[in-house]
Amino acid sequence: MRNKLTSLQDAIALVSNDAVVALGGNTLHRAPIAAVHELIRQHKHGLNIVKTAGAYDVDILCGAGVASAVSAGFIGYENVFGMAQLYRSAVEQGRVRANEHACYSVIAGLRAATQGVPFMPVNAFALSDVPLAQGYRKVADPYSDEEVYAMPAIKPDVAIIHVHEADADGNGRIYGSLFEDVLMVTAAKRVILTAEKIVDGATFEAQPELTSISGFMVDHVVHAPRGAHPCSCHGIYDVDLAFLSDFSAHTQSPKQFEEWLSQHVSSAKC
Amino acid sequence: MRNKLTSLQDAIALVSNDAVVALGGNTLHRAPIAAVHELIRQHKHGLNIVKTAGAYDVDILCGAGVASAVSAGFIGYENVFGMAQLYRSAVEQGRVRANEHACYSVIAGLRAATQGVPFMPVNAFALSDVPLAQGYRKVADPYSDEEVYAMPAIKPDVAIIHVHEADADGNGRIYGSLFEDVLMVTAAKRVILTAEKIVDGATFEAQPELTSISGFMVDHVVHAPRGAHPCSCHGIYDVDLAFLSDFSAHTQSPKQFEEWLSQHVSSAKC
Amino acid sequence: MVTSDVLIPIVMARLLRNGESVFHGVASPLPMVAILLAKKLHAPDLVYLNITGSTDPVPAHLPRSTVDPALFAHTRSRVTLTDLFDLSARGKLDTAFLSGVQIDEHGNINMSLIPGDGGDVHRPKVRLPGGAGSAAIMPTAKRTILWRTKHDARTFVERVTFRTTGGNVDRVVTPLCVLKRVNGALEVETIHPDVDSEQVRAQTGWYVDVDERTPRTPEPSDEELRALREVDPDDVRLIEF
Amino acid sequence: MVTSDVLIPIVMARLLRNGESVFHGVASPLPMVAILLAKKLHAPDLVYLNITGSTDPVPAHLPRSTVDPALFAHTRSRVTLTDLFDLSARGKLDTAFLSGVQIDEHGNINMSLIPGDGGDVHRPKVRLPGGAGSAAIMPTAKRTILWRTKHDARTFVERVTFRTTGGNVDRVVTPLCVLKRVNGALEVETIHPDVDSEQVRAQTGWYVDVDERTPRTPEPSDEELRALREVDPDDVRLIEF
Repeated sequence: MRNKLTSLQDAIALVSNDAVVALGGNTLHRAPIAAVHELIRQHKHGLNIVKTAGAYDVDILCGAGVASAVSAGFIGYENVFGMAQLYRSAVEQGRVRANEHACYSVIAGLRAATQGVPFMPVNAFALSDVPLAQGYRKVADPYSDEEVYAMPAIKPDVAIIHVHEADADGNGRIYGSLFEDVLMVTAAKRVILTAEKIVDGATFEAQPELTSISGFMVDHVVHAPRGAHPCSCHGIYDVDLAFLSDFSAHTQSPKQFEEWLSQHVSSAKC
Repeated sequence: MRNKLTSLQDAIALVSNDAVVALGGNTLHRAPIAAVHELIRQHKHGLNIVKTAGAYDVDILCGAGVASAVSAGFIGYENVFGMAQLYRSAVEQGRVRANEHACYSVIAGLRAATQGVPFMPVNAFALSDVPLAQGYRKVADPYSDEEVYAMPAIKPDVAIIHVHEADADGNGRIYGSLFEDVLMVTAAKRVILTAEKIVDGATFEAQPELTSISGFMVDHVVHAPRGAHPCSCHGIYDVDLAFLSDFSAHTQSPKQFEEWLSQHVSSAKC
Repeated sequence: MVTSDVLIPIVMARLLRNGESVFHGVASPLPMVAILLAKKLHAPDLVYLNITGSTDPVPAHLPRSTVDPALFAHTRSRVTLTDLFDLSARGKLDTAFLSGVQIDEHGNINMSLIPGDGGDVHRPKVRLPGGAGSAAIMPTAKRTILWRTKHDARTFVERVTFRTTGGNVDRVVTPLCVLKRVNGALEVETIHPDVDSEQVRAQTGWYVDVDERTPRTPEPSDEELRALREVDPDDVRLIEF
Repeated sequence: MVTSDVLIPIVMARLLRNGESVFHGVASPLPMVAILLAKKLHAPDLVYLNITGSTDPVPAHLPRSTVDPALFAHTRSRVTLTDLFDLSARGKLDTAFLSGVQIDEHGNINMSLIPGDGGDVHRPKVRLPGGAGSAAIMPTAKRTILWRTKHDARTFVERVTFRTTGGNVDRVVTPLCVLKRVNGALEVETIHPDVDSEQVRAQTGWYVDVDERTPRTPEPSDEELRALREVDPDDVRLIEF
C-alpha cells in the first residue's frame, strides 16, 4: 500500500466547508480533538457533525461557528460539567440545527452507507415524537407488511478517528473502548486517522487480530500525540478535568469564549 | 456469569429437529465438525443449515439425512475434491431444498435477526434469476423510492461455532480468519461454542480486545479438541486432505457412504 | 435519617435480579453504583453492560463520566455500543437504566427539548442534551428502570412537552418514592422513610394515590450500607445531587 | 509452446493495476497466483483481499483451498467477508475475480443449477455449487474479471440456462483468448499464441468476430515466467486444470 502519512494541516485542509464529518470517540473519551482544533484554526464552516454522543468536540465546534448541524443522540458533559452551553445556545438561537437521533439511529444511517443501500430499518422510535420532528419515515417489510422505521443513509464526507497506534498504510489499533469508530470508517468517503504513535507496520503482523481499522479503508494518517486531549485516551491519559473546568467557565459569554479560543486553540501549534 | 461448560452430547441434545442451524467457518476451515458428527449420531432430522460457504459439514449432513434445507451461497470442496456429491444428489433427488443465496444475502438475513428487524435491504441480485427462484422481494426506500432487495431475517435456532479458546463464561477467542461467526452468534437464539482449549477467563483480561465472542451472548461451551477436523483450525492444524480424500471416495454410492459413516462417525467417541 | 444519595442506589440495586443483563448509558453514576452494589449483594451473576463495551468490569475507582476507561477494567471481552443496541433491539436485554429531564404519568421521558414559540422543535426554547439511546432502548429492553435525583412537579409532569420516548418502564426511583407502572400508568409503590405522603402528592404533576397506609420503602440494612461504602468509597455518585 | 496454466495467470496479472483493490473468493487458485504475480511485477501497491480477511498476505506456500489460513500469513489486519461485501456494495471494490460454469455473450454467469423438467429450479437436473458471492459482487464491484480453464461451447453459451448474476464484467480470460465486454457484449480482444481463430469461433457458443487479423495475446516475457515460477513454485494452480 502507499504511504499515507501527512500533516494535520494537510489532512484537514482536504475537508471542505459544508462537509458531513463523523467524529470518533464518545462523550469525553478518545474524541479526535487535535483535528477538531485544526478545523477551527482553518475556519471551516457549515459542517454537519455526526456523532453518537458528543461533548467538548461538538460544543466547541458549535461555539466556533464551524458546525451548522449536529446529528447525534446526546451532547453534554455527562454529570461532570453540566450542559454543553455553546451547543445549546447555538441551537436555541438557530445557528446550529440539531438533528435529533437515538444514537442507534446514527448507527443505522452509518450502516446504510457502509452497506451501499439507501436506508436501514431500525428497531427504535416506536413510541417517540422524534420521527415526526425529524421527518423519519416508516417502511413496510415486503414479506409481512410489518412496519419499521427507516433511517436514511448517513454517508460522511470524512470520518476522523483518533487511535493509539497507526502505521503508514493506515492500519490502526485502538485499545479499550472502540465505540462506533470502525462503523464511521466504513461509512465515510474519506478517512483520517490521528494517532498517538506511528509504528512500523511489521509490528502488527504478530497479532493482526488486534488491528481495529484495516489500512485499505484509510486515506490519511497523522501523527498526533495527545490528540484526544482534553478527552481521555484509554491507557495513556485521563480526562483533563482542570482544562475542561476552565473551558466550561469560559463558555458563559461569547467574549470569554473568544479569549479562551484565541489562547488555547487559535495560537496553538498542533 | 454462570458456568456454561457442558458435554458435546448435552449441548447437541438441545438442538431440536427442524431447527435452523448456523454453522461457523468457511468451506474447509474451522467448521464445527465435532458438533456436526454429533448431530448425525443423535439422528437429528429436518435441519435447515445456514452457512455462507460450506463443504464437508453441509455435504455429510445432507448425506446422513440430517439436513432438509441448506441456505448458503456455495457448497463444494473448492478445487480440492470436486463437487459435494451428497449435497448435490440430495438436492437433485428432492431430499434437500437448496435455498440459493449470494453469501451476502445470508449475511443480510443474519443482520436483520441481529438487529431485531424483519428484513434487511441488500445491494445484491441486481442482475440475477435468484430472487425470482427464491421469492426474494424488493422494497422501496421511503425517501427516494429507489428499490433494493430485502432479505427476510434469518434467525437461527442455534449457532454452532468452533473457537480456539473459550472460558466457562462463554468468552471465545478466534485466531486468524473470523469468517461470519460473530454475526451468527448475534443472530441466533442459542449459541454453542466448541473450543480447542478451555482456559481460565482471567487470562482474557490482559487483552480483552482479542476476545472475538463475548460470553454473555453464549449459552453452552464444549471442550472439543480437534473439533474442526478434517477442516483446518488456524495455527493448530491444516485441512486433513487424506481423510477428505477417503471420504470423497466413499460418497459415490449410498452403501459406501453408510459404511464410511458407521466407521468414522457413528461408532466414534467424541 | 437516611439521605437520598444512600437510599436511591440501594433501592435501585434491590430491583436487579441475579443472572440478568443490565445496561446503563452516559451520565449514569447512580446506575453504575447500583449495579456494582447488586453484584456484591444478591446478584453476583448479573451481567453488567455499559457504553465502554466492557462486560462485568471491576473498576479500581469509580469515574465521574460513565463512559470512562475505568469502566473497562478487568473486562474479558469487548463489544461496541452497536452490539448493545442490537441486543436490546432483538429482545435480549433484560434491564436498562434510563432517566429523563421530564417524566410523565405514563413513563414517557423528555430528554430532547422544550419547544419554542408555536411548538417549534427546530428552534426550541431549551435544547436539552438529547435522549442518547433512550428512544431505541426503552421500547425494546425487557424492562427499564428510570431514576431521578429530583422529585418535583416540573420533573414529574402529567404529560411531557416532547416525548423523546415511551417504553417498557417498570419502576421509577426518586428521592421521595418508588413508582411502579401498572396498566400503563405510574403508581406509587413505596414511600421512602421519613417522607410524608402529602409531599409526594404535592411534588408530583399528576394525581398519585398515596396516604399514610402506602407501604414504606424498607430502610437500608447494615449489609447494604456497608456494601455501598465499599463500592463507592469516594462518594462519586454525589455529582448527581 | 506456452501452456494455459502458464499463460492464463500471466494474462490475468497483466490486467491488474497498481494501487487498486482486488478480491478473489473461494475456489480461485488462478486469481490467487495472478494477484501475487501482479504485485511482484508491476503492481506492488495493489491491495490483495480475500475471504480469509487478510490484506496483502505473504503466504509461505500456496494453498489448494483459497480460503486457507496460508492466505492469512503476514497480514497486518483482519476483516470479515461481510466487510468485503460491504466494500463492494458501497462501490469501493476496484476489481473482483469470478468464474462461471456457464458464461454467456453478455457476461452473465451460471454457478447455480441446470433446471429440471419444465424449468424446475427447485428440483434441478444438476445442482451446481452456487455462485458464492457473485450475485452481490459482480453488479457492484467497479469491474469483474472472469476466468475459466475450459473454453468450449458448453461453457461459453449464447445464453446461460440460469442467470446466477450479470454485472460489471470487463474481461474474460480463457485458454484460447481474452474477451472484452464492449457495449454489453463479449468480443474477442486477443487470441492466445498458437491458437487458431477458427478454433475460438468453433468453441464459442455465440458468433465471435475473429480472423487472422485479430490481435494476438503477447507471449509471456522472461520476467513474467520467472516471477510465475517464484510465486507458484509447486504449480498449485494446476488443480484448476
